[in-house]
Amino acid sequence: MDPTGSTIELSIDSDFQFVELVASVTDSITQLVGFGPEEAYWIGLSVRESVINAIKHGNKLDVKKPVEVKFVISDDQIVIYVKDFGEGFDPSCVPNPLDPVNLLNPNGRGIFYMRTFMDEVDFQTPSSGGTVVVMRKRKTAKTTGL
Amino acid sequence: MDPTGSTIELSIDSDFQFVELVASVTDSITQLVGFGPEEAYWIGLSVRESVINAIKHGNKLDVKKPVEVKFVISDDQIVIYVKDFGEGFDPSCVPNPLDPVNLLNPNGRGIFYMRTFMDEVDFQTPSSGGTVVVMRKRKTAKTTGL
Amino acid sequence: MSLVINQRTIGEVTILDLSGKITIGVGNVQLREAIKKLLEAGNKKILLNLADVSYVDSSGIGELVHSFTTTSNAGGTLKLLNLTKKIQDLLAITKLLTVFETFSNEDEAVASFK
Amino acid sequence: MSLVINQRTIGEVTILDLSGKITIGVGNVQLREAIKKLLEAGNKKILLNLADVSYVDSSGIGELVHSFTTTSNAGGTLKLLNLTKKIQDLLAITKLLTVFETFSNEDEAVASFK
Ligand SMILES: Nc1ncnc2c1ncn2[C@@H]1O[C@H](COP(=O)(O)OP(=O)(O)O)[C@@H](O)[C@H]1O
Ligand SMILES: Nc1ncnc2c1ncn2[C@@H]1O[C@H](COP(=O)(O)OP(=O)(O)O)[C@@H](O)[C@H]1O
Repeated sequence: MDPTGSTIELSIDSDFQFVELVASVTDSITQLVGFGPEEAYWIGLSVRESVINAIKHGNKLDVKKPVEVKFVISDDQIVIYVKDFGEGFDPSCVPNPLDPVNLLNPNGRGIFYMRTFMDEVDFQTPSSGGTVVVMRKRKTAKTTGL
Repeated sequence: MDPTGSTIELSIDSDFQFVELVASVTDSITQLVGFGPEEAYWIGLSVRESVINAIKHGNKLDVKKPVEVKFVISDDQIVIYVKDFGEGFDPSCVPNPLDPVNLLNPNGRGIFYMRTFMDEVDFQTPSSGGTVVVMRKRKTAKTTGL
Repeated sequence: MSLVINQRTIGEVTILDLSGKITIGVGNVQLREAIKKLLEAGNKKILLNLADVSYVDSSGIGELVHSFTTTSNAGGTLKLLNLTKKIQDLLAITKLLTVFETFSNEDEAVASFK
Repeated sequence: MSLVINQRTIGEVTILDLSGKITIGVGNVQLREAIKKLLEAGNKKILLNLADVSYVDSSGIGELVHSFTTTSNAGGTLKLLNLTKKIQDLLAITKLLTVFETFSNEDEAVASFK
């Protein structure tokens, strides 16, 4: 990749029909950066999960609120920002899906998958409101723990 | 398509390696709107031409200047805005590529193709500078004149 | 592309051949409806064939869990056949391989219900 | 994906089998170099086989024009073989079908150089 530090920004309305679009942009970008197909697959899944959360929990399906996705790419890593305009939340209060009491809960695995597949996942609450999920993946990847 | 009036925005750095990305987003969107493959192909080509012009003639390959692409879609049409941060130009001064004297010029066909394949092509010069190409294509398409 | 569900019966076992995606807003309603109808009709031995499921996200995994618990709560049994590598990974990561009985051979899967 | 150029000779005619894309920054340098080398080596009957060209934009059309004029200026002849429908359309729209000699049959194309 050359130049390093390129930025791609994508903004969609809060409608699930656009999740696929963000995923396909993600695929194109991870290919540009040179991630292998396996890593690219899981980065794509993590982006889907975060965008779905932004649409559903953040913007609460209000199509007038956008979801903004920013990709900052370089030779050896990708950093992805997913921003919504919701009320924010406390990630430390999200129940652990591996807890036996949650094992059969149909919900609650999205953030866990993001944390599994990406090297770093942070949740920021900008003063302007909403949530920004920041996910980093380096190319010399740790294994996904499988 | 539901809801109508959805907006998708995409911003890239001025590097030709991202043209393909914009093209693949365009393909996904024209498919969502329901354009046929032939129409979608030529819309994609028009978007490439305008993005290439924005990178080359507008931003003059300065990677620090973004190219901003906005898609406004509805049931029956797509309107695409391609914005650069260059010096602008006078589209009425662009030579006609069909003029015999220009026929063998290796350049100068991009805008002509855009005008051929899209229903409307406008060039705006916002007070903030640069050029915005506005291209509209309706789904009940006129033939491309072929 | 959404989810296509084809239904087959072998002995007492109903096999649902799923084809397509199970993600948010895609496939989950169809799968719920199909399971509900089977249970209402008294078909309580259900095998989900996932061979042609092209994509599953956390919502899709959630739908599999939901199908499982609905069936169990109705006194039935739901098992999984032909997991793709990715589905296997997603189930393993969230410790769901310990919950689901999974098979890679249809005859064995059907026989296991006896 | 970029442009791959394979070179063949039939009699006095050099055929360049182009495969891939001819767009801005992709393929144009290769094509220029290939034509330049042929002309320098005295090969002045050039046939571009476009059958496997997957994408061409206005820059690609410009490259075909450039190849044509460079060859003509060197006293040679450049013709086109197996235009895809899209290339045909792009050439037609800009009145370039009147400039290029085009063929859909290789034998006929080769014979036409005699
Ligand atoms: N962008 C967000 N804005 C507000 N709340 C969120 C956001 N993302 C996640 N959450 C909260 O975190 C919880 C867990 O999210 P997740 O692990 O993705 O599972 P699920 O979406 O299935 O509930 C959600 O139920 C929601 O309460
Ligand atoms: N975004 C732009 N900013 C400045 N000038 C432009 C822009 N787009 C087009 N032009 C001018 O219009 C001319 C014709 O453009 P075009 O028809 O696309 O052909 P080409 O790019 O091959 O020259 C360009 O050479 C350039 O001078």
